[in-house]
Amino acid sequence: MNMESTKKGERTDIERGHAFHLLYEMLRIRRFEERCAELYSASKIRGFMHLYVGEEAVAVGVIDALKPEDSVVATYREHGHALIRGIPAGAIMAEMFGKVEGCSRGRGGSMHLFDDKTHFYGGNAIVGGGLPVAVGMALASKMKKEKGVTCCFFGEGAVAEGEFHESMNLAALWKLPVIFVCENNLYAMGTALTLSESVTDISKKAESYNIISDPVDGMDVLAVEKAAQKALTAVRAGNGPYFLECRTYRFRAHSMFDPELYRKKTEVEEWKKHGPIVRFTRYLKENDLLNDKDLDDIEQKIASEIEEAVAFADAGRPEPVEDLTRFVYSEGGKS
Amino acid sequence: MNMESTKKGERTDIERGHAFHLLYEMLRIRRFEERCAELYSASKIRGFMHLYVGEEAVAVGVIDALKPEDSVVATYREHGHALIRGIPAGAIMAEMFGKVEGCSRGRGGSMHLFDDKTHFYGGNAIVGGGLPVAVGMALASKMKKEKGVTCCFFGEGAVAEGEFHESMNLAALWKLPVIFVCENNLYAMGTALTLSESVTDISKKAESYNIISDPVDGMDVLAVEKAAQKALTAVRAGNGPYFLECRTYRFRAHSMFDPELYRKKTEVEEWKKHGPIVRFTRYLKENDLLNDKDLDDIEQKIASEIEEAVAFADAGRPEPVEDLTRFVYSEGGKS
Amino acid sequence: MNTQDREITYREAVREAIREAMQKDERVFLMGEDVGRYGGCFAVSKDMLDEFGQERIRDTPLSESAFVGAGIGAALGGMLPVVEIMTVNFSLLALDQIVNNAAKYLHMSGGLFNVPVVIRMATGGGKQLAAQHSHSLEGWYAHIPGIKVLTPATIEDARGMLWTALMDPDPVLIFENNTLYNMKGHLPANPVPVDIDHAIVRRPGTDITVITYGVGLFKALDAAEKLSEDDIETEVIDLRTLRPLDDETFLASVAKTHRVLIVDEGWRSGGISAEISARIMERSFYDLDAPTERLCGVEVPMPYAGHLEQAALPQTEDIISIVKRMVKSNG
Amino acid sequence: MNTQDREITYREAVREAIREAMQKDERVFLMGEDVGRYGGCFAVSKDMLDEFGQERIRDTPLSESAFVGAGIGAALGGMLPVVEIMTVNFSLLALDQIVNNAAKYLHMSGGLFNVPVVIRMATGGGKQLAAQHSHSLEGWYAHIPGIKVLTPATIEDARGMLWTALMDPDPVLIFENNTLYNMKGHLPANPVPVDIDHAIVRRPGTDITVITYGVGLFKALDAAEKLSEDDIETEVIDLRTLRPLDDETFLASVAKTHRVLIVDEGWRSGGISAEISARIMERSFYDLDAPTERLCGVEVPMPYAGHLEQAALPQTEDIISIVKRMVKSNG
Ligand SMILES: Cc1ncc(C[n+]2csc(CCOP(=O)(O)OP(=O)(O)O)c2C)c(N)n1
Ligand SMILES: Cc1ncc(C[n+]2csc(CCOP(=O)(O)OP(=O)(O)O)c2C)c(N)n1
Ligand SMILES: [Mg+2]
Ligand SMILES: [Mg+2]
Repeated sequence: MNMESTKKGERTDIERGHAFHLLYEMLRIRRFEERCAELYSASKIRGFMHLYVGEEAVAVGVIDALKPEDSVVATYREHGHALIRGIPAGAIMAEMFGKVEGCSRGRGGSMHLFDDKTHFYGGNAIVGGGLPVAVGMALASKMKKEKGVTCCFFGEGAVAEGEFHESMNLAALWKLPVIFVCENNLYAMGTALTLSESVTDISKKAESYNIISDPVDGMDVLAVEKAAQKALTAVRAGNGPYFLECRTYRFRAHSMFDPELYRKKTEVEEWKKHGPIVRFTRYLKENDLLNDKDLDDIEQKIASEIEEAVAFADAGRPEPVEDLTRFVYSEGGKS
Repeated sequence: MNMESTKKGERTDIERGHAFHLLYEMLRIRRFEERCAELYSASKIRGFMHLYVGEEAVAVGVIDALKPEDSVVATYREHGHALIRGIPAGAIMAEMFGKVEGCSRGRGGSMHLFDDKTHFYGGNAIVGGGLPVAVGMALASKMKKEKGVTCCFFGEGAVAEGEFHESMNLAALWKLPVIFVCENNLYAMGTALTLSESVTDISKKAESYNIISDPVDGMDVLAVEKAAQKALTAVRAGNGPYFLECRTYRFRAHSMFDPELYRKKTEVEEWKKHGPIVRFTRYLKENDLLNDKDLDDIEQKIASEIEEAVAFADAGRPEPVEDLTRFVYSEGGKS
Repeated sequence: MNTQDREITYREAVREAIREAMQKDERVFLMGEDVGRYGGCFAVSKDMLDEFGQERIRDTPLSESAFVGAGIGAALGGMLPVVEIMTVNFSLLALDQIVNNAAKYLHMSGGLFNVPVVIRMATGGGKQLAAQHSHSLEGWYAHIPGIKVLTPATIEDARGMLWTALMDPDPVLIFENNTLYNMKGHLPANPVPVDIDHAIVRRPGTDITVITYGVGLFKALDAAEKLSEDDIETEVIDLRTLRPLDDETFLASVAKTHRVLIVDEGWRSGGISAEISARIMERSFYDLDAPTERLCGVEVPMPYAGHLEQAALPQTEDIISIVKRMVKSNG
Repeated sequence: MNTQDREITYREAVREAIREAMQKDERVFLMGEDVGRYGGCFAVSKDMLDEFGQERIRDTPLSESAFVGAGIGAALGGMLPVVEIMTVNFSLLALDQIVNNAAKYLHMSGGLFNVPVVIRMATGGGKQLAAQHSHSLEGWYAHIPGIKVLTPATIEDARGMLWTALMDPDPVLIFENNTLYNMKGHLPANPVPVDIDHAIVRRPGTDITVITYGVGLFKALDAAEKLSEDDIETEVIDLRTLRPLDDETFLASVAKTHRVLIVDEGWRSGGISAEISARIMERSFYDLDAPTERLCGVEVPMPYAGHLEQAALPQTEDIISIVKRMVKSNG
């Protein structure tokens, strides 16, 4: 089931509660990040910060299909993934505020959100750097005969890195339970896909490793969810890795420093019209699954969650400077 | 024209002189390396030494199709390539003896043969390490509007390296005049292709970069030559890179230290029956292009070239120890 | 090119240097991630794509190893490439090419093939970019024979070193500290190529020598200014080039001041400061009135939190207090 | 496991260590290029494929970055991987994974995720393998906080350090000098895990301290033996672990002998010897009767020719002559 295949008014079998949930989660990311942008301007958040605005359907669709025993490896553009996977908004916000209450104690910041409870193995700030690690985590699952699947997110820019190639081959060769999710938003910073790949049909790459691949409309949360479920079923069945290319678009600048000289405003505007949230909202309304009041309720709930998160972060404490050299090596305990 | 397509006694249009030349060059490599093996046992040659025995048709077929303005980037298994490209046998032997008269002054040894006159940019001992450099040399040719093509040799083991992937993409993206010659001898040291690649049809890899590719029987010197000519014509026409997979086999150990535990003697024996030299010799004889006397003449000529080379190397002098720190930085002269 | 004294930023100085080189010599081109359409991740190459076209301002895919290697190959092929690696942090992906190819071709070929490539990259912490994005590895690179390592600190050096580097027949790495791009400073009329063979005394002094480079220079000069109020005269040496290291300049200073503090932002153990200290030990031991000290980056992956990051980096105040302690000590 | 004193080779010691670890703990596995069918490029893992099967003796493709990263991931996932990189020369291809991931996860995650991976590799020159295959970079690696760097020199350490490393919660790199594999030596009965936190005095002496590690140890011991004939008593310290460095052991020795020579095969500038010299400068300056000296690898890419290679490496004779000169000098 996806949005493309159902027309206005047509009967849809999406469950109302689930639809709400998906919309809610996408909006939660969106509002959270809009708040982050303000807080960045207010100098509460510093360093590099990469917003996911426009791409929410990907994280929501994929991560919703994961089970608790699965693991996630993400990039520096991972606020959304962290939120959806279940890291409390307060812990994420506190992290960006550089507070001890942050999910990485304020040591990581926006690009390095970590959480053990939800098996969230971090934002990785080196493009392509997470792929080999994800392969290794999948290898551990396989060797330990555990059920978990490792879900590895990365941008289309990472496809040019040697580590992409090595990781795809290794995962396929060893038939590892890993799902590679390529968030193809058409740009790597200011470099358009056509300038980075001789073959721009990314999902084709998977063939040369004998990995099953699906390109999916990354602006359609239902399509993403469906594709992710299909992929995960295959991976869980022991068929080895799966490659999911989610075609999407980033509505905002690459980071907070990007003057966006490399693309036209009109291009961005055009994409925004088909944004994952407007589109899904319209779809739900047209199918009488959502009304304005519902939306208000959702927005309000989200707003208060975010304000609580900000308050939590604000109230947090900076780590004492005396602790500077902690976490270089483990404290006590052997492995 | 290749050996497959002509049967015993069938008329062949291969020119006798050229046929002689090809056989001569293959035999030259073979005898030279057999001598090297002896000299290694005699401790005249030290370090790592990788013999090309069994694979001669590849270097001969490809390099014969090159022009003087073209450049060659090779691997540590490059005695053959260096010889055929025109580095004097004496200079190569002296190099392996560690003498100043060596083509790299004895600084490089077996794995690092270099020559400016023939644009031989060395053996490279890091698997995959030559590919980016070859891409850059091709870029220089293109930017300078020069005609030269860069010819880059590497083994199938290198295909798993990230640098392979990055280089293929870059060359294709920028339509560079480079020909990638993969010497697929089925093993990377002791690792069989099936253990290193999820897709063992190497030439398929080229597709995902939009590079034209040809698998060719690397034991058939005529087929290699023909494929190389076709490839070079395409590259010279400005159509961007070309990928040539030459399917071959290494008859001897990976290096002088390899006990060859990873493959059966019978497998090697089977391949030897179809060796490039026995096969081409048989073919020429069957087509009345060669008789035993010719062969004797060739062997004799080669033998004396090699003995001269050994004598030259033996008579060479070791570099004075006072010169140890030379060639870390250029002496005098700006670029 | 410019006939007047001017105030410009470090960023502009680097940009002018690249532009001038490209105008002067056809063989020069710039290649790297986002150098073109984006204008360079630190806006160094802004507008250059329009001026020089996409052949010479060459956007690359995210393939550090391949495009650095391609720079090496292009240099072998007769070009004079300026390869930009966005930041030192990503250079690790290209390290094999730098160490095994760039630094080795000349030697492996017995002197036949030199590699006139210039590789520029931003370096350093200080911007809350956290552990993977805040390395100061220039001192680490200085361990590798066959390459040269430059660390322009001043506007003039940023402006003048590139040409010298390009004219050098061997591979040169230029490290630009990322906190300097916005720094304004004075550029004399008609800038000339800068000597890269010598360190330079940026401030003469008699009581102690502070040896540093890059962003450390400004902290040291600042500290020297303040120490001067307490009648402590600090000699400040800017190394400029970390490999090959110009011993003579700093050893001469040691002979004069008899006390040395070395300041660098890289991790302490095995950093460039250790090398300098060891050389002073070996060649100026009897000149010393007190043991040479080091003020370096604290040995921790860089924390994101601003106060921790600042605590991990050498600060002007640290220099002041160490110098005060050191000049009091008796030899 | 073995209840008798034995003569075995370094290679066998490493093999036994791996075997024992694999037998003791299911989480341990070996992964790397040619560790299985080929038996390891230095024959360390010969026959282990038969014993443990291909899941646990895992041949990898030539993909250094991916399989080192996979080792890190597997460690995060609860395994105890022993990743073999054939030689240090190829580790440059995996450096991003080592520096940006292995060394940083614990910190970036604020202490949540430690990475108990062990990465073994051969290191060193001396076998005429030329410029790209003769690096001694263990001292260089020691610059990186977050990893530990071990350099077992003796049979006992080769036998005992692996288990200690595996039980360490953090990433440990083990460098095995390629010229040691054939060395024979004595292994006491019932080998025990080896302390990796401390350097060790391998030979007591009173006149001078030679600090070294790895293959340098044997050259130093050799030299000490010969020097003893001239009544010069050399204390020889084996560092064993280059990061974290155990200062106390060598500083105590300095306090006793007042003279120090540091010997390592890595390039001189910015090597581990510089760090040791700097620490002695800082903490034992007033104990010294003469400046600390360094005997290191000559700063040249390694030449193939045997006589040049030997000239580029520290030799026993060099140690002897430097020590003789040093003990004669007056403080
Ligand atoms: C190895 C490496 N090179 C360069 C960078 C700088 N950089 C950060 S994000 C980015 C673009 C990545 O694009 P993509 O993979 O498409 O992900 P997106 O940002 O679009 O989500 C670049 C070049 C980096 N972090 N790591
Ligand atoms: C990056 C790197 N990893 C490992 C090695 C060790 N090594 C040398 S040759 C070789 C096998 C390469 O196989 P292939 O590319 O197929 O070439 P072949 O030797 O078969 O010609 C290996 C693993 C190396 N030299 N470089
Ligand atoms: Mg992208
Ligand atoms: Mg092979």
